[in-house]
Amino acid sequence: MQIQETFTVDAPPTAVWKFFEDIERVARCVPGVQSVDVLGPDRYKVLATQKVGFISATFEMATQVESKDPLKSLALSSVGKSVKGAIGNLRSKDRVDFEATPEGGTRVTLTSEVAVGGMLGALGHKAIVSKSKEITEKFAQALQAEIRAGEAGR
Amino acid sequence: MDKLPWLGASVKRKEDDRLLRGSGRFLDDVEETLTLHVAIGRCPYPHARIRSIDVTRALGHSGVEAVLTGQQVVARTEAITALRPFAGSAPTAFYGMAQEVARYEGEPVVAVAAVDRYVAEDALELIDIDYEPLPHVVTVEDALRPGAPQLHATVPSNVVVESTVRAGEPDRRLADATVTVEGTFRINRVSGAPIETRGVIARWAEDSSTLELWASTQTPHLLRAQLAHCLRMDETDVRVIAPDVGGAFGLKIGVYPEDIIAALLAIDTRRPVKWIEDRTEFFRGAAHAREAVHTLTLAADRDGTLRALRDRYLIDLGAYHGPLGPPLLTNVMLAGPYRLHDADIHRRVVLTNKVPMGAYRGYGQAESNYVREVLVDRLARRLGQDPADFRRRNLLRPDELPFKNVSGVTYDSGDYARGLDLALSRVGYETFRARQKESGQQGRHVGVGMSCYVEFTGYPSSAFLGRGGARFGAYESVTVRMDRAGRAAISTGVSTFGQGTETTFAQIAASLLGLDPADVAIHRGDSKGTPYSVGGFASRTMIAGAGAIEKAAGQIRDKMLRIGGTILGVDPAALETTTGVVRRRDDPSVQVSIQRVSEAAFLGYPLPPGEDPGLEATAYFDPPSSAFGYGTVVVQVEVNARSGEFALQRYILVHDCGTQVNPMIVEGQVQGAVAQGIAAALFEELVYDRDTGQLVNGTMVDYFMPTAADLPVFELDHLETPSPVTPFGIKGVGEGGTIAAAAAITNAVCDALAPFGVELDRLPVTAESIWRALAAARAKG
Amino acid sequence: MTVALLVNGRPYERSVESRRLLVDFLRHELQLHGTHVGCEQGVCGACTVLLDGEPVKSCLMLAPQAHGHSITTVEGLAGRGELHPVQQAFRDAHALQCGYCTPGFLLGAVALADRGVALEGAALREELAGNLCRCTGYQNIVEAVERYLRQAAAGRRDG
Amino acid sequence: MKPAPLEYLTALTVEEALAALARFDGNVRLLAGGQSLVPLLSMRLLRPMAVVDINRIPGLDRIVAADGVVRVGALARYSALEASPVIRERVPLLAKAIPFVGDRQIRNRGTLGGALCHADPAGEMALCAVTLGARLRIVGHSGLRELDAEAFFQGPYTTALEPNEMLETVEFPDGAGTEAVVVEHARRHGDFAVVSVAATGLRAPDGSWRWMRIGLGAVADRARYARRASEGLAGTRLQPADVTAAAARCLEEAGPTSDVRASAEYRRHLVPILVERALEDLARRR
Repeated sequence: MQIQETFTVDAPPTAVWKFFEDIERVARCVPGVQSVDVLGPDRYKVLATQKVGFISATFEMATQVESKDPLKSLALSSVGKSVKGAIGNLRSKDRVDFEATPEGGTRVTLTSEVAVGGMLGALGHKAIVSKSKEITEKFAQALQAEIRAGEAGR
Repeated sequence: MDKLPWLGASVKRKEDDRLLRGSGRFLDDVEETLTLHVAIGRCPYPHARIRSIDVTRALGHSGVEAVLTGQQVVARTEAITALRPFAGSAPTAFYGMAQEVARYEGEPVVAVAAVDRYVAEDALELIDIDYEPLPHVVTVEDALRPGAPQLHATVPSNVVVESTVRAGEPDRRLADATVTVEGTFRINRVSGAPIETRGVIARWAEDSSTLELWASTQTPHLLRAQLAHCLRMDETDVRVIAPDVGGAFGLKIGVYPEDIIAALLAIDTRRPVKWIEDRTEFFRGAAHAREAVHTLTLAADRDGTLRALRDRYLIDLGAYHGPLGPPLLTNVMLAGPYRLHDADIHRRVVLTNKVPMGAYRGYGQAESNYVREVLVDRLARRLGQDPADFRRRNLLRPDELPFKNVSGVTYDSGDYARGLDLALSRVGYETFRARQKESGQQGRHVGVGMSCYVEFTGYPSSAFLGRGGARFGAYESVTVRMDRAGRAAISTGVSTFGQGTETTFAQIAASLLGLDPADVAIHRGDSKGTPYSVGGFASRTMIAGAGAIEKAAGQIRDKMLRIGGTILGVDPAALETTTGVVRRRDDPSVQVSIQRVSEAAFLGYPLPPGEDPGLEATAYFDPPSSAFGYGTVVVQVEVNARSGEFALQRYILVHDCGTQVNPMIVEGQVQGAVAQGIAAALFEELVYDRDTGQLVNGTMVDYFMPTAADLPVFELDHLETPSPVTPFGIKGVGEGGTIAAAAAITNAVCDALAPFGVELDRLPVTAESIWRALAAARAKG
Repeated sequence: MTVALLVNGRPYERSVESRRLLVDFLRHELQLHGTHVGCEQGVCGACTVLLDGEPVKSCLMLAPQAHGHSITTVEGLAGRGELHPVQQAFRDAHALQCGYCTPGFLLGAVALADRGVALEGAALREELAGNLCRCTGYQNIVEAVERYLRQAAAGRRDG
Repeated sequence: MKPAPLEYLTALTVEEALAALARFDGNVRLLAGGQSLVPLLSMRLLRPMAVVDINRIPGLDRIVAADGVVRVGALARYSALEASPVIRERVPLLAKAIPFVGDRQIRNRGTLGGALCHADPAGEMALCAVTLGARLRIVGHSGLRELDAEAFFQGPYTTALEPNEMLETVEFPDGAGTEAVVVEHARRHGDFAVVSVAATGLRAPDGSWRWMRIGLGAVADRARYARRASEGLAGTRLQPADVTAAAARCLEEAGPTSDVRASAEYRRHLVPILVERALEDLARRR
């Protein structure tokens, strides 16, 4: 299922793009993230725990930058399996699009497509549908806060 | 030959006593000491490359004896062969385990053998598998799209096989016909879903260095042949035993990957190895069925004479060619019971990243009946004719049979119109049509729908199958042996999975030997000690089995008459066997017990000169041609035109399966098949998410098998037109009930909503699908 | 941990792993194979046994939960002697084919008779909706249970 | 699949249960009926370190009518509620809803408390609790607290219960003399609802309805009390116009999602139809 969140930041695209180049900081905005390790250029290992109702699972994901179009868009893809809690695996494609706004800020559109497989996918389907929306919303809010903090600090 | 005493008798079943007491012996009830239990790790993705498997932690887990990976399986075994491949099918190497690439969610990737299933599953979680998900396709349309991911290098553009069957001049007929209708129909992917899942126990017999395999199977001998081939063993060194089987419905035919896995683990560990399929594995491993997309065209003249048929259809095969293969009878039975000489049937079998497809009660006949009978109703409506009248005009008359249909098979006998009229009279069709207009006012719409079918039962001959490349014959075989107590024992390779063969076989043998069925024991399902057998499927067992028993028991009866003649000093020609004795036909007081005769055979005295001792015969019977049952289903529904909700008010089936060996068992088979027909028509569907490629409802909670509260009372009636081409005029009956349900219900709903011009063209029929069809009809205006 | 319970009137005491499902305990610890596993997801009812006289799904209970309770399985109906009236009713009505779901239905019907309810038709079908059958289409099962409940009710009246 | 290893504890008192809950830093589950819990253990979706069997705690399954309310213990089995004259007369909505839950076997073991804590958005018990405005008494180390049903349910399978708390009693208003109806569309008998509507009200002597409470199930991330629709019917005689207005208001409260049982659009289409069906059923009652 595909979910989209949009928010604007009153920092110019150049600043926002600079933030997004630091994938580690981006990954830290993922709700429930515990650790982010660099595996190689544009490849990361992200450990994140998600709680859906009573089901909880800790996913170890290999995240990869699929495409970078400076100041315009960034695409990531992740594949992972649960290492603790409910058995399941996760695939997600996340795309971030940037657009300068007339007031000099940047409109950021986050599009993510999450597929949860294995037992968790089969049975957690009902709960996951509403949960993914919440995860993406929180991810967007965390990004927004992180960018603004970065801006203020500059 | 006077009428056989036990033929047509509703004898209570021999199988019942042990099953009712709970002392039936199903696969998981077979327990041996030192047995290891297998848990199988399965690919969670619809399509993925397996980059690495690390089993070290699992091997170290206490209680784990062995771990098996795809690399070992592929190295040590052959790919699974297909029992009934379509001619010209491209190979899809289906091994016991995926090695580099897994092609459907659920494909085995690793297996653990441990002291018990709980420990084996704990160990599975310690195995790290690095998957690289690959692009997938879960619809036939996506699989055929240019640039679609190719599942097998050996199968260009994902089309395993393509075929065309033509008869007459379809193109000219279609062009000349005054009325043509066309429809595209989507048939749902379903599962036979017996209450007992699959299971296997493999044991390496050290003493005889042979492999013993207990399996929940309908075809012990075919499984034995296929498994031996996969394991690169001679068939002589493999024995398959089918204990009681908890339902099968076509899904437990042939060898499965798990049989190969269990066998390898047993050979490696030198201990019995048991795998019991749990229900989530079942929905991702046991054969799925029926999914197809048909674009059908029918043409008729102004007066309602059916002229031609053209069908373009795609079968969704799943990721591999399974142990049996896709349904073949869709092609063969598409024309149904109608007088049609011109047809063009084009079929493509397409690969998708889903569980491989196999047979399910009807093997293509429910699919072809659905598309034809729904379009026949639309054609009749287009011509302004009553659907019943249109059918009466086009149904083959008894005098036109035997009739060779457009696909080349010959219907033997039957009175198709009488079946239709009988069913319509039960629903009070004439008066119904009148009342229907008046009751349509308050938003409640009542409709009657019908569907006529001819059913292909049994195979026409081993030659027919052999010419088609089948890896099994059409015959069946039995060994009949008397014992000193004067009782008989039948040894058959046909296992017991609910169809009542133990009882019906005993009835036929008893009738021929002059015994009571209670005096006929049945040894079944064990490839050791039974003659080569094909097994229980395709509504063939009764036909072929009865023929084999007739020959074997006949030989024994004749020998008993000769021995009786010697003991009584009477010409054997004047004797008969009946009620446990051999006696003079014209003077019953001159008699000798069958027990005494049997004892003579085993003492070797007194015997006619030159007669060998013993009273035993083995016989094979190859049916000369298949028999065609037929019938009509008439359904009455009431539909709420606002919500789409509907009630199945009446379900009437009139069928003809020729001579009935045991009417009680026949009725049970028909009721069970009707229930599965309604289940696939209204409730069940295996749903794959197109984006993620995953099976969305792979549990019993979300796969809606109907309960007793979901099904109506079925009103059954039958005609009995013996077949001229089978032993005792028997026709198969196991599958008939499933064939016409979907079309009859669809036609009834469309009839109820005729004022709105509603057309339904996908299964299952649900309240939501009716609501959407109503909205579509309104949009069309 | 140890589990002490009555099964078909006989006392048993076994040590059992706390995670073991009750149905596995009955089948593989006590070798009572008449209770069957169809789904382990609480839907098919093939694992139905009587717990203190009431039908429950033994795949939905952990073995330790049965401590101190009395369980009836299909093996407790007839033992080695004559068939129980409910078994005879199923035999007479051809209410079983493969027999895998039959023990679950038999015990459900016995509990109904013990509650003294002579249900029939739609009400009975709802009461039996916790047991799936794939072979019979339910019609003969409903008839068999109807006949058995009428017999049981009559038996109570005369007894 | 088989459950992962776990410890099995038996609590004989509420205090013992709470003590056990505190021991495994939240990674522990209470085992009452187990009809939802055990399949989740078998499929290893839930992997608690321990389960605490509370079935042997005496007095937790009582059904008591007193001072204007009916108190039902969290361990009350569905079958007991189904057979209870107190429930039939004083909480008729519950009596009407229970036959929709699972099947006889499940109702013999499943408990009211277990259903409410499981908090399935399509669950009939949660629907009744919200529709009736039940109060839930929760016990924890820091003593007792009470919550309205609407505050108790917070999302799909998510409630206000803290890891070391336990639901003890559910208090329903005494509904003696009220009328009640539950209408549900499901794909199969005993299945989770595609859409479910609960309605209950008290008729005044003059035939008008003093109050009416409508609840909607399976059309949001939790059971929903349709406040505006309910309040709009107070004092009316459930005339067709009143019924249609209430149905439209209920639709405003619904925010269904799509799943294998039905699409969101079809659920939205069904809401007013089932609300009208429920209210027409009550209107016909004399």
